[in-house]
Amino acid sequence: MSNDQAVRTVPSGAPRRRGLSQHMNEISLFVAIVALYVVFTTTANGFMSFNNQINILRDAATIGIAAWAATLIIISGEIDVSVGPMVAFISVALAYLLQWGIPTPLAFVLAIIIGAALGSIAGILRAYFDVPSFVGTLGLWSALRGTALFMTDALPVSIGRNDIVDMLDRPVLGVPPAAIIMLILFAVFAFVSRKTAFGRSVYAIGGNPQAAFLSGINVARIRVQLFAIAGAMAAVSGILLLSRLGSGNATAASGLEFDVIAAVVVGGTALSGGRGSMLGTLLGVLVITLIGNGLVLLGINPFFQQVVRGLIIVVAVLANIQAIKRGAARSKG
Amino acid sequence: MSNDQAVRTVPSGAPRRRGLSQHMNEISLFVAIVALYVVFTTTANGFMSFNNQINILRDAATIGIAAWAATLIIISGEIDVSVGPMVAFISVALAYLLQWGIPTPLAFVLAIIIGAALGSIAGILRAYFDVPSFVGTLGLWSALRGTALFMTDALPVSIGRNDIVDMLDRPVLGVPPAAIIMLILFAVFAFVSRKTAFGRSVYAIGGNPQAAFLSGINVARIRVQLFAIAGAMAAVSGILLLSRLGSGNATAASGLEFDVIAAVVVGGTALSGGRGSMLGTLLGVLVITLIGNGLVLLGINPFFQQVVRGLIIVVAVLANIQAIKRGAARSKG
Amino acid sequence: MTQSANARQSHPVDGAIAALEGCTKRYPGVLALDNASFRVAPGEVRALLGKNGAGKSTLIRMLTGAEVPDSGTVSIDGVALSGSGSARAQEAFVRGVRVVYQELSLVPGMSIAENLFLGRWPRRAGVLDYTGMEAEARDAMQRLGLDMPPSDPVAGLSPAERQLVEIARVLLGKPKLVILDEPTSSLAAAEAEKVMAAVKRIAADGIAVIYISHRMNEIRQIARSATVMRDGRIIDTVDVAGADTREIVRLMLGSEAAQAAAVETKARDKVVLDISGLALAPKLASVSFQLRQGEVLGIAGLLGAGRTELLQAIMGVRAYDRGTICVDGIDIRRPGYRAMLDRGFGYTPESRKEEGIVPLLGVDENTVATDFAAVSRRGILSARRIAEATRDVIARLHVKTAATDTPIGTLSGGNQQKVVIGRWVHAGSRVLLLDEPTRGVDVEAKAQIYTIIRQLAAEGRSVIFVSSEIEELPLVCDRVLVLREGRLMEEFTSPNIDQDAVMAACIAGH
Amino acid sequence: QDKDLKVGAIYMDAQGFYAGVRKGIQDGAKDAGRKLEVIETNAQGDVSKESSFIDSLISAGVQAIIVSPVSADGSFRAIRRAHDAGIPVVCYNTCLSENDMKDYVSAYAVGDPYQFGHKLGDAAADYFLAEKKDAPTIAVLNCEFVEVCVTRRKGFEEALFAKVPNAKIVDNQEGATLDKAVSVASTMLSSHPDLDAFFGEAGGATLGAARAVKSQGRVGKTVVFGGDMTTEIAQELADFSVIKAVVDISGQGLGKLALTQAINSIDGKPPAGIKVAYDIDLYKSAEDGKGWLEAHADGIP
Ligand SMILES: Nc1ncnc2c1ncn2[C@@H]1O[C@H](COP(=O)(O)OP(=O)(O)OP(=O)(O)O)[C@@H](O)[C@H]1O
Ligand SMILES: Nc1ncnc2c1ncn2[C@@H]1O[C@H](COP(=O)(O)OP(=O)(O)OP(=O)(O)O)[C@@H](O)[C@H]1O
Ligand SMILES: [Mg+2]
Ligand SMILES: [Mg+2]
Repeated sequence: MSNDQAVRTVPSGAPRRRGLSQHMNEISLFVAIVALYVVFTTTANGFMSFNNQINILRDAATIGIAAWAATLIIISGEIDVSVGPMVAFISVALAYLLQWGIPTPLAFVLAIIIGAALGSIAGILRAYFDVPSFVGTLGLWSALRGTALFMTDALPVSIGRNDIVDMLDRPVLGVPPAAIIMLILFAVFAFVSRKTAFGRSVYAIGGNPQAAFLSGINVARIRVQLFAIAGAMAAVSGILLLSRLGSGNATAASGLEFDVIAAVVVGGTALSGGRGSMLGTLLGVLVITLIGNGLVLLGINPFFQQVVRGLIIVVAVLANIQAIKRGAARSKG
Repeated sequence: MSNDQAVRTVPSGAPRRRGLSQHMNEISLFVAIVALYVVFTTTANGFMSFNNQINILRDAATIGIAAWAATLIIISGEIDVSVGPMVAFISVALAYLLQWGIPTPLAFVLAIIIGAALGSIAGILRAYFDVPSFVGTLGLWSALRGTALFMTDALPVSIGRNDIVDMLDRPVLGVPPAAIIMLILFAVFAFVSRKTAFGRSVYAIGGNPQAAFLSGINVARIRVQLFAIAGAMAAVSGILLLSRLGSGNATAASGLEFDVIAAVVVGGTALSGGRGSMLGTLLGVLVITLIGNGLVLLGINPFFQQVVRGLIIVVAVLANIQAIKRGAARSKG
Repeated sequence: MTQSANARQSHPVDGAIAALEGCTKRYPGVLALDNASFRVAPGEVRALLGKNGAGKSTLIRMLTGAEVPDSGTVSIDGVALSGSGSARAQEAFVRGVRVVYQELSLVPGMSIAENLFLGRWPRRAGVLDYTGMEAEARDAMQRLGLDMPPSDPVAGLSPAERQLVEIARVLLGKPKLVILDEPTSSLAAAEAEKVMAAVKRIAADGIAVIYISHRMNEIRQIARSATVMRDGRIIDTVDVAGADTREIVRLMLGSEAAQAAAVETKARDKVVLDISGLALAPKLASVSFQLRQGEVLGIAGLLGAGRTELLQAIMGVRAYDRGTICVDGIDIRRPGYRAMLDRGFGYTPESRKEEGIVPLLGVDENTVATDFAAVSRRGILSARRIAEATRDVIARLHVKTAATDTPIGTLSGGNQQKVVIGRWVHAGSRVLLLDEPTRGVDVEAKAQIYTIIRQLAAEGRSVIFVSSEIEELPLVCDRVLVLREGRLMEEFTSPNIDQDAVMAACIAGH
Repeated sequence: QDKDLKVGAIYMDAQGFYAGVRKGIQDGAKDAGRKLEVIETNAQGDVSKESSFIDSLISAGVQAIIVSPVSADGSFRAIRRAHDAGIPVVCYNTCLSENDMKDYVSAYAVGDPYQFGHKLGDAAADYFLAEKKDAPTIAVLNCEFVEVCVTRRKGFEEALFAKVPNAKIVDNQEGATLDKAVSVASTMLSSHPDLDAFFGEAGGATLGAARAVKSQGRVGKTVVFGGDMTTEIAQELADFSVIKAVVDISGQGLGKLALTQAINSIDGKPPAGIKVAYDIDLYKSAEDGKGWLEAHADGIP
């Protein structure tokens, strides 16, 4: 049978199937995470230490916060490849704001506004000028990285002593604030995606933009909002990055967009839009982060780590697709 | 009025429109190229020199050869982000083959076979296992760059003296062989895309895969072939890279995939598949290459060049879309 | 007749060009084909009847090799199909099976000629022969009375023209079995006539035809026998001439159908929508009419008359050139789509699949998308309210669905259409613009949709009902206007809506 | 000597070091009383880009090219083309192999990467001896996708093992950018809970290691030795709780030197031995750190 047929049978077909196949996706990811834990606990020194678990959380925050917004964007049928440069740019911009003596909380707010404004450029280009989001965000990717490097000459922008910024990097009862913020934002996004008109509209737009428009959903506005939100989330990541590094760095977060998209896709969200879940992305973020952490602990040659990462992303998506298919087949009877 | 409506009216609408709108796309690119020539000739010293024109051709070859195949892939509704690492990997693999004393022509053939085989992995994953090509080629991207770095420790793999390889870098009547190969391949691809069943099937698959399948087109096989061809073209680029650098380099061609996709998209090929032309891509390659060359000659701050590139890609696509729309509107009356 | 007799001789055995033996096909959760046996002889026009989801299209996909049965055999021209994937489809094609699928299977970006030969482009020395292809294409199209240049892209064609191109496609080459899956569902009466004339010609050449349609009058015109399907099973094959429509419908439904009564109209005065001088080049020259509260206003017209454009212009999804649109007596100038929704308008597009539904989402979300606020509390969606609102719509519009959150893509066309109308009931719209709401919908669902529309009108809503099936206009409309040459030419008022007169008004001057 | 001067400068990648080089080149021109037009590009660590840039610079008609080649073997053809076109090439920081250098390069402003590593290894060894650790464990944060970094590590290891033969390199991972370095260093601290020191091969690695040591609460247990001064590294050194020694080649100084050599080469007076040594500075006390901060108030290294 052709795959086209196969693909087609997944979305259509039996009622109540949606529940199970979504299940299958998340179950298979959960199994993968357990397997990774077992493997790394037995082979990698220090993997299970409290400290390392916290490190994993902290690393997960970098990918996760951006990935929540990216999930919505991908569900809506768009893509955002500008995350990495956006995070770096915001960390630089924020560092300058702080250098200019703007009060820290105000500077944070400004950073988030800047992020949202920059993100909405791509959104406006997509929504009102039909520029594909891949092109718009690719332009941002290049322009933001370039601007950040140009402004700083690739030198870190020091912010000196700043208690509020430092606080953001100081663990609360052992848990780093970045991880807490990530989890709070996860809850917010999971809620928004399932319980608000905005969230459901995103699914509708991804599933059939024309039908969504004719149902009275303000497609253009939601598209702009999605990219503004993505920009704002990148700004939050940028703030946390600044607090972790103690300086604004134009070269930071390089390749983050790949990790973010990989996490979303591994989490079972379809690049073609209309389908996906926050929980899947959470698990996807964990898979990506665990692999990164475990391979470093194992002392694997860093170049070889890239090979392993590439393979694992493909295998994860492959297994996921097969699991969904099998789940669909089983519910046949 | 909603943009969705606007989008929809482009493909639908009055007959005979395609001729003009395709026209509009290529005309607007041509105007852009002329404008770039005028601007750079007047501002950048040495831009019009014969040598520099040859440089532009040579640089165009790096992007172009990969872009021809990428155009077909994007027309078929897929994407390939593995170009850069593929080129670097092949240059390294070829260097090893030559080090092992394999006769040069045989080594070239082997390199092309390796490229095609690696490419077809992504194709098979897409065609038979429903792994989105973005994921499959992202996996290759990571795995190939990692393998190349791992094998070479990021050191160049020298091939010593090799007359055939050197010949590939020696201009023929002032024109570098890379440029000649690029133009020959362009002719081949332009012909294939317009005059063969394979080429038309690619358009059909991109426009309506279900219909293509139902009319007996072997969709799966063509998808595999497309990625194999892309791998082979990357191998050709890899061979030329080796001849230019005199060694296999795992770090080379970084970010080439972005330039290639940008060239194709600037050339008017829709990322959603089904629409695009080789001539458009040729013009897109020229735009991207000219900008790169001109900015260097102007001595613009290298970081700022990135900003300009990002802006120009977006503006080019934006102008293109507007030109097509205007062309459509005009042909309406 | 001699021709078909000759053809019959070349098929010994039992004279069947295509045969299904005990075929079963299961889709996840559905038994789409249940031990079905079916055969069709050369020169025969066989109608295939059944409700939405009865398994007609599935049976077709068996014959064309597009799908492999779970059990049973499919033989074409006496030889069983083997293989799978595109090879199987190719096999069936080589044996002479041609099909117009229910879903449009054209590639919009390619030219008409290329679409006609899709995947089988004529080649000369490996190179596509465009000249020969376009010449042949022009011939094939002329047979259907189409005169667009074959080098035009399909994207520029109207849905109806696309359908005709698909029909032209099956006439190419040497077909032995031509299958038409609802070929006229997007065509107005006059074009449907063209198709039926073509079908008759095909059959006269000794080619077997399988014809699927929900329009009984077409079937009576061209088919001698009809196979009725229900729930994936073949129920019976009846002689069309000998069976009356009620009997056939009873076989399809497994029960008696509710008969749609003709409309009783009463005088109405409040004008909710007043259009005057609306122009939109090149289709609409000057359209003026009034829509009153509680009225169902039918708009008839030929294919391409501009009915869709008219509705789209009113709704603000398409810019118009001139004219005024007054809602409740207020000139609204340039309408915007969402502003029109706010004024209490609702619009269902003519292509349900492309523009009507979000297939992956449930019936519930496809319903409440028009008004999320009504099912929210303090901006948060309430699962209970969504379910209630959906159940409300399901009950009022008799939607057949397993649950409120069943993905709408899995429902039959008729039920999808009811949800698409139902979402405006949920939104409380008082003026509904329905573009071909019964397209591709089975008899039972059609009758239900008529009832629904009448009920909505009785509640004081106003409806504009665009339909290409003239026979249904008298069943729903208080008034019918005929759109021709860019103007509303004639008006018929219930109970004096005469099908033949409406038809004549549509084609006058042609 | 007030002629216009047009040179091409190629920086190897996006590191702050090259901001220093740029300033050095500009100051150098000012010092020489020349009006300078400099055409700059950044090879982004990619030999193929570098090769294409050099061709463009040849076309642009520059009088000399100042370049830090990405790779000894990978860059020589492009440099040969420049040489063949009669344009003197001045290497800085990195260069070609000895033979190619003789043939195609006019001058090489060198802060030898081996010496660079060696000096730091020596300082590290002294530190361990003073702390009476005769078998310290050390983890490396590398930038070994460029060749210099491999050489730096060789120098470091040889100097270290010469004095502290029982020292052990327990891990070596990439961490060239600051954020990557922080994350990788934190993870390394989990797998090697009794790690004694980090060696950061470049600026991002050095600072990243220091940040990780602080955030993992390992101050006083794990120390950092590293390369490349920046404002923040100097501040850390001045603090002296984590970073104990930094080795640095001043970007400004090297840039100035390279320009001087370029002018000399244009004037037909290239240095005899091609190589022109530039001092590698070792900073190994809080005072050294403060001193650097005073000397580089603008933050450009
Ligand atoms: N690809 C598929 N995947 C899953 N279920 C399918 C698929 N195709 C058809 N079905 C289901 O099989 C059943 C029969 O469908 P089929 O399309 O044959 O009906 P039909 O008689 O052609 O209806 P209609 O009149 O609406 O065209 C339906 O319940 C349908 O939902
Ligand atoms: N699927 C579609 N894709 C693009 N455009 C469409 C589609 N469906 C409808 N349209 C638009 O709506 C119009 C409807 O086409 P068609 O000529 O059949 O409609 P019409 O002029 O309103 O005739 P009718 O009276 O039959 O509705 C077309 O002009 C087209 O622009
Ligand atoms: Mg059907
Ligand atoms: Mg219509």
